[in-house]
Amino acid sequence: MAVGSFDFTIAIGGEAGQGIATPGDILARIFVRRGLHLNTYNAYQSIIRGGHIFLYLRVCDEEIYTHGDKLDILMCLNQDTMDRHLQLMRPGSWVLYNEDNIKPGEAGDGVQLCPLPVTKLSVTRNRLSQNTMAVGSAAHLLGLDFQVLEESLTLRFQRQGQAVIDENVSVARAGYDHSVANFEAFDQTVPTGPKPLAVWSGNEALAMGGAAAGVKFYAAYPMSPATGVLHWMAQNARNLGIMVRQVEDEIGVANMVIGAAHTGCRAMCATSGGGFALMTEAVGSAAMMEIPAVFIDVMRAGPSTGVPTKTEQGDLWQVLGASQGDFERFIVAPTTPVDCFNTMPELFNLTDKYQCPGIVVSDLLLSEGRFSIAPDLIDMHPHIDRGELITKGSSTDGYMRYKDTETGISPRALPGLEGYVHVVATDEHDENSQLLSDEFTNPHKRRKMVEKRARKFKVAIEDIKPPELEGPADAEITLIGWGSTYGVIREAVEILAQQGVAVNHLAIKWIVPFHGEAITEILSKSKRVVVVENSFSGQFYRYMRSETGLSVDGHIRKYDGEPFIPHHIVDGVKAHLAEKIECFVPYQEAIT
Amino acid sequence: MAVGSFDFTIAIGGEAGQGIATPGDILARIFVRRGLHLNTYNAYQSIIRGGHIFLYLRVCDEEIYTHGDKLDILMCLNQDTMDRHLQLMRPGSWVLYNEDNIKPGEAGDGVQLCPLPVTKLSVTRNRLSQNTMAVGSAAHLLGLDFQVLEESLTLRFQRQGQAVIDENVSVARAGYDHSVANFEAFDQTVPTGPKPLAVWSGNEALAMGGAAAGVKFYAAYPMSPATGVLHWMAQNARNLGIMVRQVEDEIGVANMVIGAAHTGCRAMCATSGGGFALMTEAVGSAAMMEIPAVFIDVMRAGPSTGVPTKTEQGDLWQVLGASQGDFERFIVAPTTPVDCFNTMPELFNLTDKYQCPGIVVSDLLLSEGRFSIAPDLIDMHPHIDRGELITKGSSTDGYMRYKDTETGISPRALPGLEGYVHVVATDEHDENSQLLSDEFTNPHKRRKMVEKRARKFKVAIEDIKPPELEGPADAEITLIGWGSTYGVIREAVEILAQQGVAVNHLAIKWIVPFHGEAITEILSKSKRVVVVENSFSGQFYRYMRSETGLSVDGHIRKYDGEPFIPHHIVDGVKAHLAEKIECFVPYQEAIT
Amino acid sequence: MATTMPATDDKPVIPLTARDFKGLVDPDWCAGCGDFGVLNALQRSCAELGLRPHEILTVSGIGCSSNLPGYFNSYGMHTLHGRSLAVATGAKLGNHRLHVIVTGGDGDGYGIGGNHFTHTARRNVDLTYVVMNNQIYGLTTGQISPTSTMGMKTKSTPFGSVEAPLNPITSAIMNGATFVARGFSGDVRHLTELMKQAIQHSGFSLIDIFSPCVTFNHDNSNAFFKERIKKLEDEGHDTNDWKTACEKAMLFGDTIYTGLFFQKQAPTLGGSEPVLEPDEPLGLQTLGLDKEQTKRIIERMM
Amino acid sequence: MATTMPATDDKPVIPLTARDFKGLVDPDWCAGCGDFGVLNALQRSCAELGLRPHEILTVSGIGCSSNLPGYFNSYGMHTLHGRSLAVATGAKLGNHRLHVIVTGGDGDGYGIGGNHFTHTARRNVDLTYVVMNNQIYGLTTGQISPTSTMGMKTKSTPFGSVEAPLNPITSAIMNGATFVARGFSGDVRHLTELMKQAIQHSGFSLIDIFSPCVTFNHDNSNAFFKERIKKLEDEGHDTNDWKTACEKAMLFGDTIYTGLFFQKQAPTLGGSEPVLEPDEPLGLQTLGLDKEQTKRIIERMM
Ligand SMILES: Cc1ncc(C[n+]2csc(CCOP(=O)(O)OP(=O)(O)O)c2C)c(N)n1
Ligand SMILES: Cc1ncc(C[n+]2csc(CCOP(=O)(O)OP(=O)(O)O)c2C)c(N)n1
Ligand code: SF4
Ligand code: SF4
Ligand SMILES: [Mg+2]
Ligand SMILES: [Mg+2]
Repeated sequence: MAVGSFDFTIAIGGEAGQGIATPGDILARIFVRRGLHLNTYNAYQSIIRGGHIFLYLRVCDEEIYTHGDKLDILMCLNQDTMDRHLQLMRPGSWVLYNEDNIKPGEAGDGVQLCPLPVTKLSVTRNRLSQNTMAVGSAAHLLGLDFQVLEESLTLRFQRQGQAVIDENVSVARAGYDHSVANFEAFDQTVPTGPKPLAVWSGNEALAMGGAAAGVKFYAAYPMSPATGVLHWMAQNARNLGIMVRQVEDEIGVANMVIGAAHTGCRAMCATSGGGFALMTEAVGSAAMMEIPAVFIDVMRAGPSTGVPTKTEQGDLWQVLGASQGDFERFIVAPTTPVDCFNTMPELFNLTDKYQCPGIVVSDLLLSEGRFSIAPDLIDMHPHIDRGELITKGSSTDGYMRYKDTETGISPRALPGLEGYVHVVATDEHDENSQLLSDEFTNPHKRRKMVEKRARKFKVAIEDIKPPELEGPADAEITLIGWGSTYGVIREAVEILAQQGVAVNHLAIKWIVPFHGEAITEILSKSKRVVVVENSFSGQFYRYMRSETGLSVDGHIRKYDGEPFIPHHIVDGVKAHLAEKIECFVPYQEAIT
Repeated sequence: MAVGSFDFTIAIGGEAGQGIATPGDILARIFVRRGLHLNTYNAYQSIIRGGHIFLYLRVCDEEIYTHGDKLDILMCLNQDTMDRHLQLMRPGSWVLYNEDNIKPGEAGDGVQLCPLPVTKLSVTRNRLSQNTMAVGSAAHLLGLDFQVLEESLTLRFQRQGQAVIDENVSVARAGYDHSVANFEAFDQTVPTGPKPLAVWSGNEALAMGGAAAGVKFYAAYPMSPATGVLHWMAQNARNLGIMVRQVEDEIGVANMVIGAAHTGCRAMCATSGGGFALMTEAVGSAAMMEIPAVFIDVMRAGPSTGVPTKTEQGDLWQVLGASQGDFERFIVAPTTPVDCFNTMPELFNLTDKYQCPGIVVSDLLLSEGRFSIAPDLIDMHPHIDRGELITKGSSTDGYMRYKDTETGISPRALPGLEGYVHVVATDEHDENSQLLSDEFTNPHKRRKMVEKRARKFKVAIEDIKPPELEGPADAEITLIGWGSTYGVIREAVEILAQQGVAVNHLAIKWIVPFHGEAITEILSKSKRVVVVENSFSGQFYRYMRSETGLSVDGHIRKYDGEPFIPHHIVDGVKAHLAEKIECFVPYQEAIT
Repeated sequence: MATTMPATDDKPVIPLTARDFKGLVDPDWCAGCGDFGVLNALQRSCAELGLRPHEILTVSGIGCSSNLPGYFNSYGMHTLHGRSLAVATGAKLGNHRLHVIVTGGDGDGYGIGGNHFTHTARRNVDLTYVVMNNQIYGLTTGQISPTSTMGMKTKSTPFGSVEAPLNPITSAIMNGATFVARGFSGDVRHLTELMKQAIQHSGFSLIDIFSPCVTFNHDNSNAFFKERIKKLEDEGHDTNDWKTACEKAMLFGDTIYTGLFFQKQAPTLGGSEPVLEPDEPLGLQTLGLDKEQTKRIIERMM
Repeated sequence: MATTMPATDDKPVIPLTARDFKGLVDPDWCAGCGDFGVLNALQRSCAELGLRPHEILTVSGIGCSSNLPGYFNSYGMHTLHGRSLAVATGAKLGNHRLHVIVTGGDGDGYGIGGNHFTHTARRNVDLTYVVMNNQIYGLTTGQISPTSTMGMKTKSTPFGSVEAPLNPITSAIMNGATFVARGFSGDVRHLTELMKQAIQHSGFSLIDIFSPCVTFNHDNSNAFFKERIKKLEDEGHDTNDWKTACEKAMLFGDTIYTGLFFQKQAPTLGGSEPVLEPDEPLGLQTLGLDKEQTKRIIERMM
């Protein structure tokens, strides 16, 4: 990153059902169409009405990777929001609220309280007026032309007709004008980026990456925070010719995906931890039958039902331990939204080549966050390699589905082709897929088949890029993270650099196969190694140690449901530099 | 051990449906009633008829831990058995077969071929005569009085009536007499132990251990090799007042067990890897609701359906990774049949004390093997400690199910009691079991509850005995194994000692909590460490490294479905001593 | 600590009201959600039956509707999505003195929990199953459920569902349920009566309740049902007659029936198990075997 | 390697016989097992319908009966215990040109697989489900199954089962299956005819077959069925009438009916999905999006 010259965060808080999404959306669109980068995080609950929802919209003229550490505008839709967050506002910030029903608290120095007389100014009795009025005011505070907002409102309410547009525009106008007359605006002008950006979530990136990879079959059972993938797929099914099915449960989902994959479809599904628990048996069966298929686990805070709307990196060992026995499968944890997208075609090529399941590990932060993206970074026509796939009938005799080849990879024929009739089986089988138990359970045949399958993975690591160290070689501390913490560690490293603390960063994306040797080599040069994880028990650290034997010097961990923001890591690094501690757990301030 | 002065192995081979179990049983009973020790292993297939079944019965006047390395009598019930095993017979051994339909092969020096003219000698056309006749002959070869055999036959066929008894006795007599007249018997006499022993399988030991611990609810869905636990429970349900249920699937099983446990029953279930995969979500829920319950995974060769009748230690990571998120649970791998029994009350006391699930990891070798046991070693009245359980109603106010105590343990009241009404939940909750999501998902409450639960396990390790090194302190090699390999490593160590090779042995039983420090301390004194595992990928080794960072010098692994026998380990140790190799995989000779 | 038996409470019983069954927190359901009516009816029926909170165990899965135990004053278990009936069966067998009431949604019970539904019905486990059937997945913000009608547009079926819905009433009858009724959250009085009957019924009782989701299902609203619902009782329906019961349950057009469709007497699972005969619930028994039991076990092994 | 379409085979079709559907290995079933008759009937019916091995996909779970695909010459998937219908649904949608025949046992299909059974029926997936119902768990050496009769003594119920059995026929009808029949492995000719009809039926077809386990179920033997079975066809049963169908299916005493109980025409799941309209099966399509598709996606995001 390098925080840009314009770096601004708006937060909107209220309860579920107060319509926080709409003002958020309207503002987001304005910024990205202007070519600015966006990173949003929505702190919400597993309820449809009530509770406390807090949406962060961070906008910047350079690329950003987190929703940041500071708030510039706080839009309070209810008293609760005012009470919880006012104390966090720093000098130079604004607090917008409906003066009719919200009492401001004691604001800190330099915090501008901006009461809106909503009832007085409103042309309508619509209970959502306060939202629109606040948006109008925020537009002024940011120094935006009202016209820009008007365009955005028009687009947003297009489908609801002119009357709704007019109503919203006039309410927003009232807020804007009131703000002009009463509040002091931002002293910077909002810059414009080189070209308009698009918006997506990590889930949409995963879905689109799948579509680009050629997914023809998607099945799901709804589960937060993975449901976004289903919604995107369902919406685009007909356009893209993808069969999308909602199934009775996750067991059905996983097995249906395997059935479709066996007939040649690139097939996938997404769920969260509890649903993935139900899929594990099927994952093992795909490995044994040597059918490629992709399973996504979007982690949320556990254990069990846990905190359905909160983030965590707590499913790593579940994914590693999915299903009984030893078997081959890829496990990958994308690091950014673009990486979510790019991972999919890469993973499908690998699972096709090595004929085994692939598992993607994402989390709520990455999957449900909404981010700007430059459309030209989205390659909808990636390289597709289906490996040794037989797709044409033949009259050759002697086809053996599980032929014991040098690489362990056996040419795979799709059902329906003449000349390749065969059975696949979850029981151990011989090269010709005859069950070992059918005659006599031959230990030598058994050993041969285990080794055949395992051989596939002897070389798979070569198809995967080893992780690379980012930052100065002679850093005081090396931070290691995996998956979604990439962004926050990256930003923390830059902040620390600005503060004169040299830290570097090793981000791990591929879990299986694991580049243990490369990692050991890199870390052997580090002065001090600290692992950053969004879990209580340090699942990644323990896994890394299982594969490398490496011990480290300290940990930064968080398991309260809220994601890391950069200063948590910054504080952690400083704490580790100041004294020898084992584990730093940052205090979650924003919402008490 | 120390192989006793009498150490004799009889093997019976044939196909499924040829009635191998009966002669095996008759012989086994004779020996144990004589007070001799017994260890049997049955190599069979997942079919009801056909295939190749091979039953080993090893008898010894001292305690034994495996079915051993050698065969003394081979009873061939079909040609296949003759063809497969004759070459393995060593000098001083006997090969019994029905000369009417089995052709002997080329026997090695000192191997006595003992053809039985079954049709000629038989008073009956019963197709099972050859079995009984072979038993008669074997009795003579072992120098047993015919009367001993007659008693055993009488007992065995008691329920089928006098005619069946008479028929069997006369066929056996014919075999005995023929043997006396034609074959040279064993030059030792079969000794007699101090008092009669009983016979059980590992599954029966687990079931009985559960019953002794006070299990009141047992549910299951049949799955080999765990079904023996269900059969024992069903058989004894009414005698012991245990509710035994066969359920629609393993998900139902696990959840039903949790429901029963919540009402105060000690409750358990057993399955194999595929069934356990389906139970994992429930295991996590028990941890979150803080309900004690015991789940047994009897491992078989995987992945997936795998080799249902073969053994392996391949589910360790599945068990470690069972369910999403971080949570507290015990994981224990008993080492011997008696240990299976004793583990159950110990584990139930722990799960009651710490209010969390417990998982037992056994395997086919241990669970389905049949072993002698001295009845006085079975303590059916073990110490029972239910921890902080409230079982009497009260009118006290302010009960909180998840009270944040110093130990993390919150007193647990059973439903039905007046004064303690509460709800348990799989969603994250506060001390009073209110869902965090119900109001506002408070990160500080969340963190507090994670830490409360985790605190329980800060001290749990103290309740568990650390592993101890067996054998000479200055050994050339330390062998580490876990669970069921205890026996075979123990015997291998003794054989090596006899051969002048000093090896010691660290057997690990408790997986979670893990005595990492104690193990590190012990191994720090070892010259060379070799891990013995019945899995392809070295699941235990990788787990041990994850917990300790320890690397080792070599491995002995097996994954062909057949268990280790002592000389596999002996060969492995010698190979490791001879040259630096990473992993020794023994050749499975017996059945090619 | 040894297990001791709970004190059977001998205090004079003060009659309870529905308010006494109010839970610790207020429901977080959307204003207008049908589930309020269901909760209300359940509170009333328990009060009217003279039950006391500690005698009741509510068991739920996950979903908006499955949050009910948190809003109800009794022992409760808020378990996994789809698993309430399995947990409840275990709990009922573990303590057969408890009144076990299972509450949940259509997705929870007929979707992911479908297999337990079939088999719990077949086994005639003595519990009451209250399904808040809103024909949608509420908590996950609106996808089809197994009872969604053909053509219904949801987030997972933006072009309309192509699957025929499951009929919980006819399925339950054919799977062996012994008490099968349908209610409507908009008619709390009628629902209360059904619940009282269901709780008193010995065996597996199902009440499938139209409990509209005002936020995500705009097809099957309160108004939709109000104008269509007829009560079976008003027509003199014979609850022994499974054929007419199924026929009437299949109607989902201008007329939709509520009421008790079918009832029969049959042995319950617990009732058939001699292990439960010594009246002390299994979960409250003192642990430890006696000499005679031990002897029998060891003898078998010799 | 790019995905290419399979050559549609234009060679003259040589009529096949049942022998051509013999698999690589001989069944390892016990002598006398009912499953032999089922395999035999399936081989005959495929031959008589003029199907060719590569056009068929058999899908099974785990159990004695589920070993069938290994003994049958066609494409096959021997999947997980209880999951055959889910896998088969995926396979059918992935390549809707395949004739998908699912084979398995009563435990596999009605026990652990019960939820998929319910929902596959409801969705009317176009496949044929052949259940070898021996009222026992055979492969695990004899425990009760969901169709075991009350009182049956097995290894898991040494004192007799206390659970009412599930009736697959009435359940299937109520869950929405569009072809519901019952066969008997001892009458291969009759079974062959039923299978031919089932395979030709468009939609979900169930044939529940009494296929006695000679080793573990001594209650429901060949002789037991032989003396009780009557064929519906012989009585002029109306297959449109679900009520009589259920009524007759419930009989399990002196008379036990086999034959086609119920049939109706309804849109299949695949048939309702426009995505399958371009006749090329999804699994054989060339991968990669076109410009127009891409454009629409990106535009949505701006
Ligand atoms: C194993 C698993 N899968 C998915 C989910 C996500 N989930 C929570 S509630 C729910 C469905 C809710 O629908 P329903 O049961 O009808 O209840 P409603 O909210 O409509 O009352 C789902 C799919 C989960 N919690 N667990
Ligand atoms: C998840 C899982 N649970 C249990 C088993 C063990 N198992 C294999 S076959 C079977 C039941 C077989 O009964 P059925 O389906 O009726 O087939 P049959 O052998 O009677 O033909 C069971 C329980 C398994 N393979 N997987
Ligand atoms: S989303 Fe629907 S079901 Fe859930 S609380 Fe709101 S109205 Fe009720
Ligand atoms: S055990 Fe029963 S079902 Fe299995 S093959 Fe033998 S007879 Fe058939
Ligand atoms: Mg619902
Ligand atoms: Mg069966």
